[in-house]
Amino acid sequence: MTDQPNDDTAGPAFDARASRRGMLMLGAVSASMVVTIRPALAQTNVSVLACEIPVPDPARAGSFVAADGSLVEPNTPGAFPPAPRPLTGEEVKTILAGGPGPAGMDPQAAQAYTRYIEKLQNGMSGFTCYASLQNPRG
Amino acid sequence: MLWRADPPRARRLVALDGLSLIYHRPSGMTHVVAPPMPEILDALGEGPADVADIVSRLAARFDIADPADAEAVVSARLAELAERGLVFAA
Amino acid sequence: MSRHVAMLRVGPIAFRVGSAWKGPTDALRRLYAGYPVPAVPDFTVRLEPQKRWRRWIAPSVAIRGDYQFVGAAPLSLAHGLLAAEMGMNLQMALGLRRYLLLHASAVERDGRAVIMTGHSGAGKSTLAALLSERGWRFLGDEFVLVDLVTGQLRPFPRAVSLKNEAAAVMRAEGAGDRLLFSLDDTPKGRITYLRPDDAAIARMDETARPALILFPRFGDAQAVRLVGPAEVFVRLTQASTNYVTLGEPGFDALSALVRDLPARAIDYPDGDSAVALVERLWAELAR
Amino acid sequence: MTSATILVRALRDPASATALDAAGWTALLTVARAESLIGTLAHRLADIPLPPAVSPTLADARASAETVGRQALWEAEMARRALAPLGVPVILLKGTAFAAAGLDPSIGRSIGDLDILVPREAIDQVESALKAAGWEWVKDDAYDDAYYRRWMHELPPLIHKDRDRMIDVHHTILPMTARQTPDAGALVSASIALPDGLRILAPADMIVHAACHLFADGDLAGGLRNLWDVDRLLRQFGNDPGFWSTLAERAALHEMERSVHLAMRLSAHLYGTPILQGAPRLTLFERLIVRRIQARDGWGRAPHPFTRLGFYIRSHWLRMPPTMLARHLWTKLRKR
Repeated sequence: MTDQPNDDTAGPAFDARASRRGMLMLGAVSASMVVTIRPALAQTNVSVLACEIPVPDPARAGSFVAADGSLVEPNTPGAFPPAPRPLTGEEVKTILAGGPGPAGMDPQAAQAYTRYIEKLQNGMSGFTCYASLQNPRG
Repeated sequence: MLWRADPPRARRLVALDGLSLIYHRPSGMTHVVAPPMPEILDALGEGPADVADIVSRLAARFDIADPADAEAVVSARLAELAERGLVFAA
Repeated sequence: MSRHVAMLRVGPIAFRVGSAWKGPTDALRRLYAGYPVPAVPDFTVRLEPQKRWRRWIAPSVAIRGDYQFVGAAPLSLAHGLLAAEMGMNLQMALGLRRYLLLHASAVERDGRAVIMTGHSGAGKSTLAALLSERGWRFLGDEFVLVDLVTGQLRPFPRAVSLKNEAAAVMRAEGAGDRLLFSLDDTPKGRITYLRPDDAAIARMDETARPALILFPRFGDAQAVRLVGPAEVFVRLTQASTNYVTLGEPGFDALSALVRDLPARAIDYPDGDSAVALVERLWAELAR
Repeated sequence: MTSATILVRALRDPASATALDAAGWTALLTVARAESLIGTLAHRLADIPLPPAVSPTLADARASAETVGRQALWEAEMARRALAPLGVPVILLKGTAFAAAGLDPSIGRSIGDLDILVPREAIDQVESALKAAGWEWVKDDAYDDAYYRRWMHELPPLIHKDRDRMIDVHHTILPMTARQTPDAGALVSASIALPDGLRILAPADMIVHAACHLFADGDLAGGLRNLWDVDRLLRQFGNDPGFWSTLAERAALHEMERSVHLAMRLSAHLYGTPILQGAPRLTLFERLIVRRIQARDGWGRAPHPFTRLGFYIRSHWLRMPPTMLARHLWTKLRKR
């Protein structure tokens, strides 16, 4: 089968199997004899939704973002106003990789927003998106 | 090092065409395994054992295909099972 | 409270969809006219402006509800029906516990069903719609629900979402009067919604016994390959959004399904050959 | 916007739910899901007659909670196996602790990440042992880890590479930036061992911890569930000899008297927790909090993100000195 979602998991290790005569094949040291089933959400329509990260989290709406990514009182000197729109996963990935921020966005502000995103904790909006960038799953 | 496994009642096993599906109740996880995994888990059903003991328990029931490497290979298999929580250090 | 509400039951699952705009719920009511209207829903979907003031200006529809995806991007109001459909899918994918849910399509004949699953774009929706025009009962094109106790399939006959040129195929089949809405430039391209035929809707509470599993793939020369049971098992776990969550009952249902049913992967270049292949395999293999 | 009162009423008095109509049930189930209390509700309502459209949903919620509990305990067991060789005390917190010890709040409860508390001096060892066992940083490279280590009360979250489950490793129960400084050493030394070697906080500390969560982020999110934990724990331990005076002592020790006091009054108001005779008369400030906590409409929507009311509550709370009323209550409790 070449069209399967799980080709990488069902490797040649599975050719080794106990014969009916009571011979036990132990496999090679480096082979893998276990495939563990993982949750598979990516198969649904969830996958067509490009994820987005609001900066800041709606629970802290209005806060400014300091250069180090921390959230500060509105109008704090040197800090940046909230991002005009949520950043997409793709944009964050680009900035994290040293690339440019979205067109029209102050590069320093983009940097601050990215620093904020890096500090996201679970439960805050956008965390799932960020975590999935960090731990891409097939 | 002594290895231990949950008792057999902690697992549901369905044999499918040379492979086995294992549902592990304590973790709620499903594993698809090839031999000698079910056999090693069975062998540990007799109680905790070190690698040499496990190999001799297996040898008592099966002809081992490559007996010279058996301990090294069984160690590798145990490490895989331990990673999934199917066996653990006693 | 949401200003506009549509309630509908599809097979065993009841939905309440609330919307800040009239369009999406009106479209739902038309697409699902004649479906049972439940009193208490299993799931709630909310279509809301991303920001409050954006109800009016360049409205963007955020998909929320009992279960929601934190980072989900909003859709434009022109795609409001898609948002409603996605909202319902999301509830099923993230919230359903009563049945083993397979991301698959299914059709039935003589009380027995064929389950078809594969990647998006493999053609499982179109194939199910096509078969339902040629003597099969349509059970669903998106989700197959396996009863955890009996192993029977519960129909879930939602509207079929046909991508791009699949709508023309169904029009050629004579189903043109049930092609109710077309949305252009969605994230999945052009989507046309096909209302299931009357029999599929009228018999939505009639279960079917699974008899054959197919992994169809559109595009290549006609071919049939055997798929081994362990592989079928792994592939179906990956096609299920709730297999892991269900725990042991899910394991029992899925391992029984895989142990008992023949499975084949099929490649097909066009609709006619796909239908012929399904008929042939059905005659040879179905249990 | 106070549909959550329907949930509070059903939790407090399950029989009251029999009077609900279809719209009432719809709102109840929706709000319970939104507040992560659907599993708890499903258990509370297990013995009353339910409409046919409702009972499958509640049965699902019970099954779901069971799965969640099993997974949480498995994560705890995985952490135990990874950390056992270190010989340091590992204390389960929150939902996993309740489940592991079979405490009343665990019935039907949703459980998120695994939270553990370890002695601060062991934190580096714990971190490397977890990494060796397959946990990895959720955010690897670019992330500012010094910030976390210096200012937070926990390691940055780790996620297991195969199981996709997160663990939060705490060395105390409030951020280092908080005004109060709970006595982390005392939390550890008073902790109680479970049969498998993992530990849980002593009952009074557990309540202090639940209470400090109410205001931890200043946003009262999840307040109904938090207070349900408090209610169940107080009911479960309230008859133990010396419990109330121990609770007063521990709250003082951890500088959490005000939070514990407030949590108890709110829980008594909402859930009828038997702490003192009669329902407490709430202050204006407390009534504001109760309103805020129950703000959820029949579609599951919370009021819009943090509005002025939220800021007001938070700043008021930060400024407020311990009141005479609080002292009075504590004095009475100590005598119980």
